[in-house]
Amino acid sequence: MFEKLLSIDRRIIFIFVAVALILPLFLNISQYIAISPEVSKIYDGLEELKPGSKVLFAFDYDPPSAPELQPMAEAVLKYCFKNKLKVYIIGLWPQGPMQANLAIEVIRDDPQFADTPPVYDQNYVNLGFMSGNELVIQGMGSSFQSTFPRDYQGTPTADLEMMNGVNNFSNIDYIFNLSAGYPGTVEWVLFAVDRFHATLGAGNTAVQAPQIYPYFHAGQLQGLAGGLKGAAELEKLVGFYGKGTKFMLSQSFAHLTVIFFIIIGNIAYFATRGKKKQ
Amino acid sequence: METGFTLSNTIAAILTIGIISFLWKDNPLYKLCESLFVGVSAGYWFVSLYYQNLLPKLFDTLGLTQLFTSADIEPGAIQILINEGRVDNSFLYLIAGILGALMLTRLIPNLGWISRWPLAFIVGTTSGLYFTTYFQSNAMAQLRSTILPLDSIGNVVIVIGTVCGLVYFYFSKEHKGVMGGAARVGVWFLMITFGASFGYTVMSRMSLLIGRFDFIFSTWLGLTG
Amino acid sequence: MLNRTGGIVFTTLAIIACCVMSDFVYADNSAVPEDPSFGVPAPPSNVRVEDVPGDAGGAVRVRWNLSPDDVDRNTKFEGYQILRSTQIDNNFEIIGTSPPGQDLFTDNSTTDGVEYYYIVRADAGSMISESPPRGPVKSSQQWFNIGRLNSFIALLILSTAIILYINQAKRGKELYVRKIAGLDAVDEAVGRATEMGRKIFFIPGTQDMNNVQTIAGVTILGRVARLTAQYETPLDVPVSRSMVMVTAREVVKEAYLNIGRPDAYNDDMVHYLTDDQFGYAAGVDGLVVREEPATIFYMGAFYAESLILAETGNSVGAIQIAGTAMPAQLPFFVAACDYTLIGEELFAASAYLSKEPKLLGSLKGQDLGKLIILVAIAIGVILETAGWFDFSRLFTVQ
Amino acid sequence: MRREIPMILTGFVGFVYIIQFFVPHAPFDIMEGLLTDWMLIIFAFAIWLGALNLLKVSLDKIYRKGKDWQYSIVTVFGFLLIAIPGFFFSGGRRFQDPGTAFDYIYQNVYTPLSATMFAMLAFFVASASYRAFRARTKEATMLLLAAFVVMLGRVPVGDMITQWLPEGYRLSQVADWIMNYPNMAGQRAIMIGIGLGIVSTSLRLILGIERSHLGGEE
Repeated sequence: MFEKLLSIDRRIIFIFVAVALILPLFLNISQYIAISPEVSKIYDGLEELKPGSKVLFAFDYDPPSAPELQPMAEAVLKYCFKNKLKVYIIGLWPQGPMQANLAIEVIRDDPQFADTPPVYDQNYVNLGFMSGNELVIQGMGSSFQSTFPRDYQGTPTADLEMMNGVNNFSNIDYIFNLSAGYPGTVEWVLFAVDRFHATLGAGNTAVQAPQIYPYFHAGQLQGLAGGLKGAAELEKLVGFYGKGTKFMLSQSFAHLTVIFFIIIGNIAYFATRGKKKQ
Repeated sequence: METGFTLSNTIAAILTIGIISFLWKDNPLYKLCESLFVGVSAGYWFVSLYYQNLLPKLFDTLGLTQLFTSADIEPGAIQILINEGRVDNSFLYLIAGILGALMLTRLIPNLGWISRWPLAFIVGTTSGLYFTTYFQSNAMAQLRSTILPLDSIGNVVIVIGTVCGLVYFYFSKEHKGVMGGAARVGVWFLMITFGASFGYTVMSRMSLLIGRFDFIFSTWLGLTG
Repeated sequence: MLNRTGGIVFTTLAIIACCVMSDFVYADNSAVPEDPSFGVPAPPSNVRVEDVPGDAGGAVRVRWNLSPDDVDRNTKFEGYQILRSTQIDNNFEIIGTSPPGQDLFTDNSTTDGVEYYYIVRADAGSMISESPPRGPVKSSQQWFNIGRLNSFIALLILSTAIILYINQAKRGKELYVRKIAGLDAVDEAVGRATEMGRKIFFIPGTQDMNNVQTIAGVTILGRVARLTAQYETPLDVPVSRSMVMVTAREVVKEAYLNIGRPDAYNDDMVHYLTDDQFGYAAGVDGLVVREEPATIFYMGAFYAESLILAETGNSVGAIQIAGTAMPAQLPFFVAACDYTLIGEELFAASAYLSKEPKLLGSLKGQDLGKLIILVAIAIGVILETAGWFDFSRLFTVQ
Repeated sequence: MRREIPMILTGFVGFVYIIQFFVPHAPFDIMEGLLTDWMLIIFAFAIWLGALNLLKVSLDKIYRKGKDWQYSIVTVFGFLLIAIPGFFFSGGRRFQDPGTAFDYIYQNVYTPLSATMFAMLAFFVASASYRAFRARTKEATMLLLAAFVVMLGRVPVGDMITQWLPEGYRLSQVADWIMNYPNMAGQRAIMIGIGLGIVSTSLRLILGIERSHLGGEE
């Protein structure tokens, strides 16, 4: 029996994984989500901001990474709109600003924001994508206007009400970067933080997060949320539950399935190894 | 994003299912999706590279586009020469254009070897770039952050792990005695690193799949909230 | 002998480099008075202006001692404004601001050769106070980026060592190289495919020729192609970049020529699929399940597609040998392949497989580099633990 | 001749690039941007070779009626499906704007294919862990344990089953510790090794010691 287990058809594993992921989407079980210090730091940083403070969002990801990062974007944007913070959106990835628009659409449809839907050039502006990777950040260090001459819709940046008096990082109170790779959080740390002394919090894909931890520990990064768990924690902190929390149950099931198979595999392995020795 | 059985959602859903069906076994639907994917993605990059690199970086810089259209583009090298009578630096891009065109000599049977020139250019630039930047970011910067006071268990672990790991990569001595011991410890550290990164990645990958399933069951079929 | 001298020279030079640099990296902060009045803020004092050293021009650095009113308790204090003019007495304009606690501003908008004057203003909302104008200062281009002196010295030592060892090797000195399991298995893997009468797949990564890992991968392809030419094993190289296709064809053709089998070579052995990461993965997956190769090599730079490829290869029972210097992808290859070249081993592979003395010499040079780094870690850790000297500062990169 | 000129060119460009790293003065100040742009231009030319090769191989197969030739029609169709609208019917250089034909195909054909292929990793991660994470040797056991702790520590369940442990020793915290210390040490050793390997490989390429990528004399 154990020999069979050792050479189990991998399709059986696939079926288990699929079921483990799909089933929880239909379930409504709440689970306890522990808040890690690096995520609560982001919340602390945002809490310190007074109404009217300016928050720069850098959307550096594309649709494939959206399942992890979109819930973070929505949670933090909701927090900003609720607390009357001004939101400035840019993207170093071509599809970043589009993801931002998707997030804002979701917020507009949210009944909690029915009375105060975010208004363009009053609550937020979207300056769009600019090519040049870290050079864009460096350019923003001297002037936002010359780096982003026009916004996402093609309006000259100088004509935007919200850009009044906003010219470089010293006018921005907090930067929140959503990053799935290069260019991303590393570049924001090296340029915006190290050179221009901005305050930076970041949401990262779980794959990228381990490489970002050192910057958090060195104090260059104010806070860090990693992967879907980070998204769920953010949602819990800001009090707007979304897909991060919803998907977390699938996530737990998936991990348990993988671990279950590793244990089975090892039991089978040791059981058959004993046999051969005799 | 629109929800429900729209044409675009249905196309997207069929393609999603087609790719996933490969997990069961190779089948005609997967073959169809795969062939389509190879073709569409090759076309995607073919178009993108033209508009994102060739057009703005070569034709606009030289001023060729401006000769044919009245589009709102900064003057290129040709316009500067005509209007201001000055030879601008951007004429240097002609070299890139020539090198690029030489790449296409591959298509001519007996001249194919000329394409080694642009290739040599790329390899030269790459080696020059990597020589300095990787030394700084990988060797120097990592060395700098490994020089730590041994005042916590964490720091001791980092220093020992890095040192032993480096010993593992030592090529010109047999791994025996002290070296052998250190290299062995180095391998342990490498294994922990691989295990931890793998474990961490499981999370990310699962999230992606959850996202796809959510598309099928919420966005397309509208079954969950 | 060479090792030791190299280490000493390196350390000495590095210390000198550091002393030069530390001169302008650190600035002193003035003391904070006991009881600030928080009315009109006191102006910043001791304003200094200088051309940014070791840059491409176009920048002036302004530094000052903090205003005594710039303390945490003073919530009215908003920061500093930096004003610039080309005349000492008028036309000053605000060119930038710095937050409280910050004593440095770099003006990146100067024209080289023009004389500028600067004023730093303490800003407490409605109340301000100014420092006297400072200058003139001109920005200019420099001939050496002094901040990179440490890298320059270290690279010089490393390159010299590599070249010396290569020359030594050329003169016929025997060089030992430790076993690399993955590479010892190459022969066996090719042999197995021959016996089974199945194909060998070689994937030179998914990045273009502007990645040194791809170049290393293509070089290894050359060695593998010699074996397939010898054993007459069919070879299939699907690639993701046009430039890699061109290069790989050259390399494989040359290998077949060298073995004396030009007839067995044809261009279609190396073919392009798509530049797209996942499009390529989908295409290769299809090829693998349909052709069922006996052996698959993955040598080069990979991203997330690494596991898609390696798991599919595994499902058809192929022997898989991988090598990459992408730290994030190594775990997947380790988990799904039979042998994996880890990081630096990929770059050592062409030397190891060819056993060419010139290449082996450079491996020895790399090892010297490692030795210097190990010594530097040892010295640094001792100095840091005892608290004598911040040794890590020598290796600051800019 | 056929090898010498490329070798000299590689060496020359390599040296220029290294010099510009240390010398900020003109003319080296513009070199980095210039060389990078040139490289992108050459790549943009080179993709023609790849695209033509793909079409040639596919058309060959259709013509010869090779195995599964019908699918080659799909490949050619897919290529034209996006290339023709991209070049001719999507507003020129604004081809990626929302609402163009190019964008429609990108959003509804390319994106789901790409995202699903990416998401398939979840399944492969599971099957690879099942096979690879066996405590065969001491080394394999360490890999297994680290993966185990991190996987459990990253989801709420991990903290649930270790709530009885003192603060600082719960699974999520142990996972963080592993990520930040032993994992960091291993990463560093790998990175330093790669750094040196790249320096030496680049040097060999610039000096023309490694030149097999240029092919032979013919």
